[in-house]
Amino acid sequence: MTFQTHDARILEVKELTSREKLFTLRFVDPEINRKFKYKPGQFVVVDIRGFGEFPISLCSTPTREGYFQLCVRRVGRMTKHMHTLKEGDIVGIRGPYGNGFPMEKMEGSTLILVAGGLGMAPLRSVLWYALDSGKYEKIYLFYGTKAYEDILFRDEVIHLLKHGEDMNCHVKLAYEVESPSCIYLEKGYSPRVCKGVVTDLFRGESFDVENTYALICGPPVMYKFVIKELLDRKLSPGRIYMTLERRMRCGVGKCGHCIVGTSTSIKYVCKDGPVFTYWDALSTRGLI
Amino acid sequence: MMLKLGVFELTGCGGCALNILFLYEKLFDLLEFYEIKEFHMASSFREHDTLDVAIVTGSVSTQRDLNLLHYARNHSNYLIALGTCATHGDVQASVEGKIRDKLEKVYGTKANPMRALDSTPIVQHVAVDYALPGCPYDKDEIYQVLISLAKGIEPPTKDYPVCIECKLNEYECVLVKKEIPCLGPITLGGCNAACIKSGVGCIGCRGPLPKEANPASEFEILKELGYDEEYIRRKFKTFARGELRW
Amino acid sequence: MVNIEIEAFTRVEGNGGAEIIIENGEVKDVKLKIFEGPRFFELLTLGRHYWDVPDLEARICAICYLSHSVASVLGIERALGVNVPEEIMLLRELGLLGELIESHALHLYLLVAPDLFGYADAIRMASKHGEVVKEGITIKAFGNYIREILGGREIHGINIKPGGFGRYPTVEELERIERQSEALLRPARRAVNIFAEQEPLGATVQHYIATNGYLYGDKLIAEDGEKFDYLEHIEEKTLPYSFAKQSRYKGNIFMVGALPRVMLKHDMLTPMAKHFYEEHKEKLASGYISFNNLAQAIELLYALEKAKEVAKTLLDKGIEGENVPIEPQEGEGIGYVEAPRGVLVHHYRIDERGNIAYSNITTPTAFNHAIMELSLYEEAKKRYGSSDETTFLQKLEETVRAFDPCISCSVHVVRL
Amino acid sequence: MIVLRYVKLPQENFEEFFNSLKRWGKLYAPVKKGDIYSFQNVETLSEIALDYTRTMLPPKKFFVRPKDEMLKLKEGHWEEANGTEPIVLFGVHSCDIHGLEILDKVYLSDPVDPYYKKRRENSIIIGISCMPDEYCFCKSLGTDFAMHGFDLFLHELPDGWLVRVGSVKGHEIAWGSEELFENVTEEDFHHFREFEEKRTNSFKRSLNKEGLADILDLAFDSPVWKKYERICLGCGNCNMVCPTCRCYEVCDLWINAYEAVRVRRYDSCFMETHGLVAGGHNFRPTRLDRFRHRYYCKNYFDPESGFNCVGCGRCDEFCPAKIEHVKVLDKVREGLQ
Ligand SMILES: Cc1cc2nc3c(=O)[nH]c(=O)nc-3n(C[C@H](O)[C@H](O)[C@H](O)COP(=O)(O)OP(=O)(O)OC[C@H]3O[C@@H](n4cnc5c(N)ncnc54)[C@H](O)[C@@H]3O)c2cc1C
Ligand code: SF4
Ligand code: SF4
Ligand code: SF4
Repeated sequence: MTFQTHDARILEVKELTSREKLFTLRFVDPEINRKFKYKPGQFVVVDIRGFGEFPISLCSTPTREGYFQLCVRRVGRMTKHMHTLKEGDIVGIRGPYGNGFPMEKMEGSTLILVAGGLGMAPLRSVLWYALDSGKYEKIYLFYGTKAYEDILFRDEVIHLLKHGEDMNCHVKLAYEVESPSCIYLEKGYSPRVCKGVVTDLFRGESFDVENTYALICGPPVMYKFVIKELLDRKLSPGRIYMTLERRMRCGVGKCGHCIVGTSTSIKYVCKDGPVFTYWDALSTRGLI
Repeated sequence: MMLKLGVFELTGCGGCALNILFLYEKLFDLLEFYEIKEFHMASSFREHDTLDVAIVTGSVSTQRDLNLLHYARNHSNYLIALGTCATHGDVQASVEGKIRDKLEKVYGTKANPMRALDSTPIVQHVAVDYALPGCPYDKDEIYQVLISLAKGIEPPTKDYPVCIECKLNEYECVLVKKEIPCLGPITLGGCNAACIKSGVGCIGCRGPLPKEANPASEFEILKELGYDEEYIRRKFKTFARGELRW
Repeated sequence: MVNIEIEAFTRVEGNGGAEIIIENGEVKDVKLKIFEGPRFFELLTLGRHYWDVPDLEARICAICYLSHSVASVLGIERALGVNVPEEIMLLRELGLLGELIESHALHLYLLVAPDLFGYADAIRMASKHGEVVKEGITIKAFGNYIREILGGREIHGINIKPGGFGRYPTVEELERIERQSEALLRPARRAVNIFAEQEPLGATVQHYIATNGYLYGDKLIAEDGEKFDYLEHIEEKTLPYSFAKQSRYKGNIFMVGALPRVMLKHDMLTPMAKHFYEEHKEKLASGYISFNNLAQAIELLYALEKAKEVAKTLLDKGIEGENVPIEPQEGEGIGYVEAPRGVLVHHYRIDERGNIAYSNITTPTAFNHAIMELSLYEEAKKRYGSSDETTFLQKLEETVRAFDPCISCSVHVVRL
Repeated sequence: MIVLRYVKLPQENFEEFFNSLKRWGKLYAPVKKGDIYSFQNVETLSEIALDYTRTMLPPKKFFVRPKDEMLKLKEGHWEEANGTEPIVLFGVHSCDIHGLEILDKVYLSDPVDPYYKKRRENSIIIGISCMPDEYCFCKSLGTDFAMHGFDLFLHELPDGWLVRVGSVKGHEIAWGSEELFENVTEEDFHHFREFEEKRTNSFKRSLNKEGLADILDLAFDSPVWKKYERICLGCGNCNMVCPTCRCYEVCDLWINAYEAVRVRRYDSCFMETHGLVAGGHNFRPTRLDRFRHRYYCKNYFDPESGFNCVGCGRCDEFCPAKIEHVKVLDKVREGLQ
């Protein structure tokens, strides 16, 4: 391994919201393209050469080959620059890194995907993987968003609202800011669309806790509430997976920024994670 | 396309403008991306034009400075406050007293025909897009900033105290080993620990480390070493007026 | 009648302009305006411990910070009755030589040369005369190298301390200085020839003042043979239109700087510099202030030759690197240094705890204020009506530039 | 022919042995610089401070450099920037050898850090015995004696050095200068043990590591942290000088209009941005969090390799606030009882 990055060409740039863009990329070297295998929940490091690197989750699914996708929110220096890039531009990519979700282990089970805001990005990878493979009992997507305009992959989410049930995919959406579009959606899909926060979406749902896994990704404040909801329903901590974010420079457990825990439990979010179970969180202080 | 650059000098020692010339061949590198539209220390050429990047050095110490500053702000898209005069006020801003009293002490009269003002940093008067302190700033820093802007990306910022660079260079710690008052622990890094390289303590020319400096503890440490309170207090405020409070 | 306003001089350090007062179709008067804001350095240092003062004084000016540091250190040492060994004085001299090289090269190549070649600045000039600009930059960079080694960094280093230095230069650094000063003599010689071609401008100087040693001293000297302290024969007055004050020597307008130095101290020049002095003696003696540039070019050679000599002496003797210990005590002292632009005076009184009780700084551009104004007047009078406006203004600017004025410095002429 | 794991280097051969090491690479050893020691390139034995206490920067500076160019950007592509040359580190103390082994765990674990690995492979480590000063507490952590991690280890004897051979390369070196060595005598062993005993009794500071990891974990909310938060400057000096601190920050720098370099440099977990992520959330928002974090990280107990601290005393010696590592831990422990 080196810290070299490989040329990847931007095939398409799609504006998802005013803050997020979806980049579809492919490695320039076909050999690298062929070798690039990843799991939902893993991430890559994007390299804007001469300016810096930043980690981004893969939001596409390995079941669809030949390209990969990154959903990038504009928050600072590098991501702002990323947003100025166009189709045909080249960026450097290294990875994939991290453990990813244990997709194989979960086969045959029900998956509850709980996404808040940008947390939709890595979970979209899981969602499409699960749908494509057809190896999962039932898929729930609970998605909490601020407003209609902030819904990531809006077309896809609405499409699944409409037709998901046919694919055993049960989509629910909670929004915080009222708008005509939301009310329109709510009218069409109530009670699956409602005003509130993501935990409200658990209302009225029951799962076979012996055969269910929950996968969570969202802003730091969200985890505690969602986990409480799941534990109340007696889901075992080992069946709760969450993907976490920390500052990281290397992505491979060297640069030390993502170290969490105390004297009894030190973990690197990049290589021991970013996907952790709730057991990990219980034994590693400061993980969530 | 070439970016239009202007360098404006308010009241100061001229070092921040001069330091740009000290980039030598790197200055010519920058000219691959920038046209200089205003830089009175270096050129008689001047074109009143909207600038992509304006660099303002010096502090606001006269009405003329203030007018020039507003001109620069109103005619530029991206304004860089360059040097401690511009970002924190530097030494002239730490002179206490009202302007007319100061004038009287020095010129013998309270009259103020040239409309001098109490020195203040430019950040106090206009919004700045980027602030780069240092008396003078490290010239490679402005080079990196201008290259970044030329290539369309926000310039990076520093977030660590002088101590970090001091150690990276493996300079002997003068505070610990020689009991010399050194403001390194509470001063924003970026100078490559120039003072400690000379075996003397950091005098704080880059201003306080934002947010996380612990001046109270530094104060106690220096007091412990036998420096009197007034001395330490003055040392703290030399470059950044009263910003180091606790 | 319309007065002519020069809004702001360019290619000079600091902010200043001029107003030419026209009456009945004639130049009646010229006002040199310094509108660089006042910075009150004397108030700043008051009550401060002497140890920290040179670092603050350096901030007066970036181009000649090292001269300020040395003048400050000399004033403080004299006030405290400290005598430093020859080695430390030699190292300080080396620093001052570096500053002379840096400052003169900057002024001659980057600020004045564009006038001679007809460009707005050195960058534009570089397209046709890249060689000259490059030589200038190389010499300037070398001067800065010396400043960095002796002073601590290129601008506002804090290595020059009462009693010695923070850090002493290494053998390798001194060797590099010795080697490189030799190598730069050739291009510097070419510079003399370029600046010898400049036309006479401004007033002719009648009175010169300098320090008794070439780059520093303990007294001032004048062309009338007087050896004196600055308070003895120099008076100042404030002006309503300027933050700088004006000075007179025994009631006369006088000049400090490169021209006065070579005129008063040519017997101290190094061989090659002396050779050129002899060659251009008459021109220099004519006293036109534009020949200050020629004098600077000769000094550039001097500084390179001398730097080599000093570096060699230090290398031969070996560096001890010992600072002189200082006990604070009451006292008063004056430091005289030849900054690149001329005589610089730092005057201090220190109390028994080592704090500054009084300080006064007089800078070369302040000393030159009156002669600059007079030169503008003479040049304007000569040109008004006969030159077109662009040339008129251009020549006035060139006149001011010949002084290599350092306006930031000039606003600190105070007596408390 | 000597094929023992122990050999003796008589004092009169010491200098020749030292000079012979230059054959194996550029020679670095501790020298005195002002009031600190530092590993520097040396030519002669007389430059070395054999009785040094500790260098300011530990030997990690040769493997993860303070400022380290990783890649060079040329025409839009990165090139590897790292040149490696063979080096000999002469005079490394036992605690630092342990420190390097802790770093190895990080940098040589999969995926291997290529720069670190190359430099490690190109280095020879020659240890030397030492006497503790008032800062040392390696004994209590068991890092006062190195069983591996060196090529040769020199132990002071009254009339020379007892040399332990710790690797194949160490054998090669000894072999190459065979004529300089003698067999170890019973008396030499006696002196060696005497020295070690004297050393063991010279420690002035010791760390009570009994249940330390658990105690710290329990003391998460201890008021002791708050007390130190007020004193700590958050300057990061303790991180910079620590042989096991390994955080680094990466930044790209332009060297001219079209060429850049990617540089990593030591970072410190005391920096405000260390735990900051997108959205402005900071996982260690206060100095208290950061102060505690460092103690947690240093005192993390890995059943395989022990603590992340080797007791070298650097953080104490170079903390401007004079915060003492052992004392902080003792106070935290006391606070819990
Ligand atoms: C495993 C992982 C997966 C991620 N996936 C995505 C994703 O799919 N989409 C997305 O938009 N973002 C994702 N991020 C966050 C993304 O890395 C940061 O937004 C990005 O690094 C910010 O860089 P910047 O230069 O634009 O911001 P800066 O200008 O450097 O700073 C802006 C903010 O971003 C924070 N930040 C800076 N560097 C990092 C970093 N390396 N990690 C986290 N925060 C940082 C800063 O502390 C600051 O609050 C992920 C982060 C991690 C660790
Ligand atoms: S000398 Fe000053 S800057 Fe350097 S480590 Fe010590 S306290 Fe920090
Ligand atoms: S060490 Fe301090 S005073 Fe010196 S240059 Fe750096 S910031 Fe300025
Ligand atoms: S060296 Fe001391 S003061 Fe500085 S961060 Fe470490 S513990 Fe705090």
